[in-house]
Amino acid sequence: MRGFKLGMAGTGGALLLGFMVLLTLAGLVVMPHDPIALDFTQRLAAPSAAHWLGTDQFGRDVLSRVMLGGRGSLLVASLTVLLTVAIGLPFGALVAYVGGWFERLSMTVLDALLAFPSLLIALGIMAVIGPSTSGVVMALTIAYTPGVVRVTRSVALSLRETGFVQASEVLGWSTAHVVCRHVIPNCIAPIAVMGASLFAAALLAESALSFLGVGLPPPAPTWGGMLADGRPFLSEASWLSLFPGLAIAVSLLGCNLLGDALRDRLDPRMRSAGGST
Amino acid sequence: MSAALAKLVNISDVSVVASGQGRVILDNVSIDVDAGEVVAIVGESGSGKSTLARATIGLLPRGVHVSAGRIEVAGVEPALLDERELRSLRGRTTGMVFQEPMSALNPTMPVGQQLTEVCRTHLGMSRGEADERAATMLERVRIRDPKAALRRYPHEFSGGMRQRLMLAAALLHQPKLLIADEPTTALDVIVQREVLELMTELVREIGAALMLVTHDLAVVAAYAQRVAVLDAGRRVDWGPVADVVLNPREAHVERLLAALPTGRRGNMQKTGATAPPVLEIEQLCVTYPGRRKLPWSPRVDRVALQSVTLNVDAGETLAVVGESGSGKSSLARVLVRLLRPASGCVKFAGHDLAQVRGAKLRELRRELQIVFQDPASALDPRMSIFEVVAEGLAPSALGDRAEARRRVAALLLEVGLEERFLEMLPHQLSGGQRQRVCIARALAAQPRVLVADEAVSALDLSVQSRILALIERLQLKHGFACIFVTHNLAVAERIADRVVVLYRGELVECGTTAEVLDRPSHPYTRALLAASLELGPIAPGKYGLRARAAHAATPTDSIIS
Amino acid sequence: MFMWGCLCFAGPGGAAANAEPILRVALASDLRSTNPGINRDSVTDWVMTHVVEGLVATNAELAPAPMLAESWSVSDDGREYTFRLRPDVKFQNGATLRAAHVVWSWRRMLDPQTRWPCRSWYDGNGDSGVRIDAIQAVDEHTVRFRLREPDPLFLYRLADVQCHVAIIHPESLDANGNWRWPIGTGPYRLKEWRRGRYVELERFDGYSLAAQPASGFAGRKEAFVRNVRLVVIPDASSAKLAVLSGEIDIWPLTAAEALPELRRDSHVDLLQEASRDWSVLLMQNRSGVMSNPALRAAIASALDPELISQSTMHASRPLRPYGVPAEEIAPDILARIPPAYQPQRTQELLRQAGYKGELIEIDVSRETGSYFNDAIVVHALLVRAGINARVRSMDWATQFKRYLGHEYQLSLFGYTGRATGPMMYSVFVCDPVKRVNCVVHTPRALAIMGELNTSSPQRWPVLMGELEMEIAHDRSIIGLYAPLRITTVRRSVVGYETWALGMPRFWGVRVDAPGQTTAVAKRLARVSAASGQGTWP
Amino acid sequence: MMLTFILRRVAQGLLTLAIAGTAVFLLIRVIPGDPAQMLVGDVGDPAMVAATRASLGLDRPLPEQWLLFASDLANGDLGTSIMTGQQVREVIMQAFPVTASVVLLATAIAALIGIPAGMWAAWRQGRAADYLLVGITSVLLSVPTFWSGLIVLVIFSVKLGWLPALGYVPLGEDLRAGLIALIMPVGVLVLAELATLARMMRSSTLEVLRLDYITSAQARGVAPWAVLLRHVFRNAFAPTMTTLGLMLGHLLGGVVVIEKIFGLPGIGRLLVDSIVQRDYPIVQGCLLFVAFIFVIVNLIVDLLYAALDPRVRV
Repeated sequence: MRGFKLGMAGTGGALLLGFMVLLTLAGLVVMPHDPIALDFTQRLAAPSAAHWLGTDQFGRDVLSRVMLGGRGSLLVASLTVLLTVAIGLPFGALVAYVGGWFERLSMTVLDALLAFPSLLIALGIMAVIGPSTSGVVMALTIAYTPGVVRVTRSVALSLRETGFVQASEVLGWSTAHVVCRHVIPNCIAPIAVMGASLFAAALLAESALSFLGVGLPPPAPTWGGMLADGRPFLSEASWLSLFPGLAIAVSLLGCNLLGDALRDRLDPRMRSAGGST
Repeated sequence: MSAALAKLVNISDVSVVASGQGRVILDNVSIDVDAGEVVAIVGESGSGKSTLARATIGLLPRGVHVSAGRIEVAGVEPALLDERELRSLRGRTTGMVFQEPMSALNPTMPVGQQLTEVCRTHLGMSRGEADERAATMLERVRIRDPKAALRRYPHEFSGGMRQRLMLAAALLHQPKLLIADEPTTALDVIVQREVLELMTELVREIGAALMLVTHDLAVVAAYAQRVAVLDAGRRVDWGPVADVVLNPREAHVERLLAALPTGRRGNMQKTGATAPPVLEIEQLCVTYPGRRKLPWSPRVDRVALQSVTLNVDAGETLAVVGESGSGKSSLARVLVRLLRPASGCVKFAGHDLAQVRGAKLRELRRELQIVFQDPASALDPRMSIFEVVAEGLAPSALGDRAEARRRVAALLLEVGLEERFLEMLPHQLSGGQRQRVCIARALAAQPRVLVADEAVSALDLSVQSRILALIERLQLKHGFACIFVTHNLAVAERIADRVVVLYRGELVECGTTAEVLDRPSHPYTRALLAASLELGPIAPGKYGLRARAAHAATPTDSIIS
Repeated sequence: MFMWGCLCFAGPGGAAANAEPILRVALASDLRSTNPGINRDSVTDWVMTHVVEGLVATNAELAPAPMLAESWSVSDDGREYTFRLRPDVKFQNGATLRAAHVVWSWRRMLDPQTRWPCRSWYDGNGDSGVRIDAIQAVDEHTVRFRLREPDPLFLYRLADVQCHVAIIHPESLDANGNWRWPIGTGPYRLKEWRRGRYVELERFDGYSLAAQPASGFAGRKEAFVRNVRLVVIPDASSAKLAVLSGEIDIWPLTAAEALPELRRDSHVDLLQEASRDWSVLLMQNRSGVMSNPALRAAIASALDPELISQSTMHASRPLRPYGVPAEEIAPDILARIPPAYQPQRTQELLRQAGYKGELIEIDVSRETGSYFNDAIVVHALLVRAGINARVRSMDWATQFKRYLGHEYQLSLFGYTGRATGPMMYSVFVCDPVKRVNCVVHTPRALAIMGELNTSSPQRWPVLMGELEMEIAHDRSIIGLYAPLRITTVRRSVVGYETWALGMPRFWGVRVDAPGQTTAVAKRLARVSAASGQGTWP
Repeated sequence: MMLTFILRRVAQGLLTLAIAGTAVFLLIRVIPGDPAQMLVGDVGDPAMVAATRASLGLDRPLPEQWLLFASDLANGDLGTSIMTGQQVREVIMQAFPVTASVVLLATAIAALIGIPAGMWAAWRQGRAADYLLVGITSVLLSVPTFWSGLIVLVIFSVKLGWLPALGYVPLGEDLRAGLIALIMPVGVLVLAELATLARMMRSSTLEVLRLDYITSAQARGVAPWAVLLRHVFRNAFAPTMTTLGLMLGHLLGGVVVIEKIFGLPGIGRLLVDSIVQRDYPIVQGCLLFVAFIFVIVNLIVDLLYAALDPRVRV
């Protein structure tokens, strides 16, 4: 992007998110301890030199599990965002362009989906598919796609009225050409803005699912799962829940700040669609 | 008591700066306004004229502040007043009217409440008294059935009526000074004239001064006593209208006056009377789907065009004149097939555009090109100028990139843009330059008909005349027919061979420029001519208001709702 | 906080001037229904054993003992049982118990319309149990059962808790036969049920005390506390806080995670209940890679039961390699059964089994207690032994469906304890044609099971020993541990005792206001409780 | 015109419910695990399981089951729970007040604080108050409710012991104890909702402040509080209200996480538990009820929108 500056908050957000991603990627290369191996001699050890963030009830190192957990959580969140945008963007543009009964039908179905809180849809699907990474991603994608379609449709509808889209039509280019060359590229900006808040929502939902016990399957930990497992030892070993929760909060803060900065810089039209439950 | 004291408004050496980027908006400007006088502030967009008006009553937007100089209104300096005193100054001595009628009134509040809000707070009037006064004022600004109007909501009134409501609101508390920031720019010609007449009449009646901000020199000539001309924040000239405008002494003012569309296009000798018209429009009707009153009641559609029949000859320039809502842009859009007509047909090169489909349609459309009004949304922000214009070339020509570059460069040159523009992006270009790129893009398709839908209305006067000259030159060179849609009669007169007048979707007048402008047959056309204010040279170095049509009737009562 | 009335230490009958204290018990889940035996789970059984009684009941020695029937005689061919009812036993609606009520209750349970899950025991088409041909009321106080053929376990079945036939008054049903409210003969009446929140029992003053001393669920069940309120607190940490703050007096099945904090608190005692439940690792033996017995043996050899039993912090559980406590099996046979865990032979056994790294999944459900922690340990042990294992966590319904359909490979599962050995083994040793959930079904095992079902209690230890030998050979079940059943009791409660079947009993219990309990009474209560087997004087 | 507006919205709502109902019907039946097995328990007698399935009507072909389900629904009968035999309607009516009391209380508090804060931050854009609000709301939006719930529980209940951890007491029964039990869950929910509402209100107020009629009101000497209250609020509140409607509609569907942490027997918990127990009628009843509440709340919001903004009415 030309001359693209994010402003103080935006860069701060990018740094926070970057740090968490870096921490997770570092986990691929070097890991302080084996996150899965048990060590019954070191059960519930407080943060110490050996274990910077202490150990859990099986004696496993919390820091390495946070790094491993990051992989699960961030992977699910980014996959969900990519898949949702990959489906939502073209479908939204198509609905805007085809219009007529197709638009009315799809919008009604999407409204029906919107009637259910995203967490409940995910719960239902997870119960069907059984806990697996692809299951969680699919569940969240189905829950969030209606949102992306609605935004893309509104952006595409307003784009149709612009001079350059109509001029392109008048120049004899086919609808497909117009959509691909003008509509979709200009939808990227608002969708990028929504992507940030979508990433935050997906991360939060995955943690909630793990918390309710239907998230990613063990033994690969996710932050939400670690938070839930640490709950019984809250008063005795609070670091078990504290650090995974902190990891989630820092990543979410990064996303929100980045999302706001993107929104202010890229696309004032998106301002009203901000905020996430 | 120096003369300065007697002045109602005294602005001396005022500079205004935007604190963010430190951009200078006004540089050391001084003007003054006497009680009961009409002072105009004129300049092109970006000259700082409306900032000067708003600074007078301390209404500068956030982040903009007066960096130097003093402003005095009715012996008081707004800058020094505290919040409450400043409010009572605005509530008692000054009033303001804005440009955009659509957002001038609070949509969720009945009109009456917004009018009487000030009287009841500042003048301590009771509800009954305030309503009574508001009703008489509405009567005065000729709003039908004022008592009922008080309870209705802003969106139930037309643009013109809303501007009159704004006027009533601003004058209700008998202010000493009325500031009008381009009050009629967004209105149609007839309504514009009415509102201006009404405003000056009312101001004179209550003995208030009027500070009128406008970009239209004709309005200055018609209504103002003294005028300040601003250019890029500096006061270029200041004094009585006769010295500054009618007998211009400053180069900048002369340039502005020279840019006024004057004179009439020599009518083209018909190239062979029998050449078939390039475009035949028969019984064309266009409707927009309306909303149903009740779920079972039939849907009431809004009719935009009513059985329009018209022919366009090759190489001719046809002006389509009409007000907003007359259907002129609908006509433009139907011709380039952006809109499907409800009935009737548009014959072009032996085909009816409404019926033809698929590849044939795509091939035919290339020969009917359009240039839109708003330069901001005319170019794809993501594409370089080369890519934008290249899109006009035929798909086949896009194969060889070097060849395409050469052709695009040639086209840019034709519209007066050097090669360096090729790699630039739309947001780096000015409004005028963007319109030139649009024209180049249209030319790339070698059209036989070019539709210009209010192509120059969004541009400043000086830029406007250069674009009109460019279109004329290109038309002579390429021989395409040009359909020029505008609401400005002077522009139509300058560029068109024939003129067509649209009124509420019907074609009420059609003929050569001379026939229509000198011997109008339809009452609406006559009202249009009478209402239009035009400034033109009456002698070398001397300008005056041109009386349009000798036998034109006086502007009829507002037949426009 | 809840207001405490002071308790003046009068006998149960004495009219206490101020409000009698309520005994408050924490339940992990709500009642399934008030229809005893029909729609039930373990929590429902706990409550119902206070409200209704049967002809016989399980005593402390887990044998059938007189309850509503004060005595019974068996015909020489063992096919006829004649029960003499205790005279002047009152129903909670004031009516006197008569033989007709017993016959009515039994006929109702055996009627297919009632859909009693255990009907297969008595209608002859189940794979265990025997058909009852006739039930008659000989006179006001005598009921005779005639069986198709002799069944040494018949009395044990009558005393069984899960498949208990409660003697209830016909007024428990409404006019057109729909279930209304339980009217039994137990020491407590079911006073109120606020779904999802609490169940309230009220002392039945007309309860006629049995002659024999209290033993298990039988004998003298004297209720001291007027009201018992069983509060539903599904969340373990909430229940812990409730006990610590005194809002709850007794917390049966205390969650393992709460133990450390409760141990440190001076106001509560932690009583360890014996439990006949059995936590196992099932290995599917019908299809797929697991059908190879050598592989099952190799896997079994890698799993250290000691480590698995300590999977949950602060709650290491007693090992239980066999279906019943070891002391009930013939010691000489026990000595000859080869232990499953032989880590040094795992690699060799894997080679013999021809294991080529196929994926083996461990089914576990997250909701049922600490099985999930066991799965983590099992997974780690298998991975350490070079076996490509993966934990597959699912909700209980899915795991149960995979168990019945034999779709699992390894599955961490648990069987509810049965009073007697034969009934326990009959749950998982059975003929797959007749029943879906059979795990061990080798011909030899079925033969031993058939003999066990028809033999008298004296021969059980030897037969169970041989059955365990066969199970060890088949390696489809690895016995892990008996789940830890700890009951937290506040010091203010006097007379609560644990016993072999490990089910709570609230009769014989007093609640003291904290300040007023005499030191002697408190110490006495704690001593007897700790010994577990102490008999009430 | 108002009538058309209402009828169209109601029709849309019914259609949404129909689609939602069918989706729920299919979804729950595809889930592995069978309620009949759950009901019979581990006795595992195949004949008994088959008999239970028949009595529950689960062995009939799917379309037939759907017709039965639809006809029952038509006359308002949501069926009876498989596990407890209780009327589904009754079960839901017990669970919904729990969720409703937490959500409505939290939303009211969040609105009373969030909306004025949002407006004030927009009014003083670029100054300290604005940065403060944006900063706080960013942090609040980033703290997952289940984490904040746990921390609140540990501090106020375990460490300080001020508030009881024991679950829910209906307000009707004992107002004081009921309110005390709600303090923590409502507090946690308010933190989450507050941020969203304040941000929404701030952005819509900023947009309204840019319009001419605000400047013209100031030009007429109207006092700032009058501008904010009379002019800005009505126009800026409309878009925020739509978000409030969406949020309220979803939250009334059960705040599962908060209900789980604070042991509240609300709709969210009821739904999760009934999915785990495969209690089809309860799951169907709950999801339909959630969808129904969502449609109703949004219909009310749309009507309020029309009341607030006359342009929609005409």
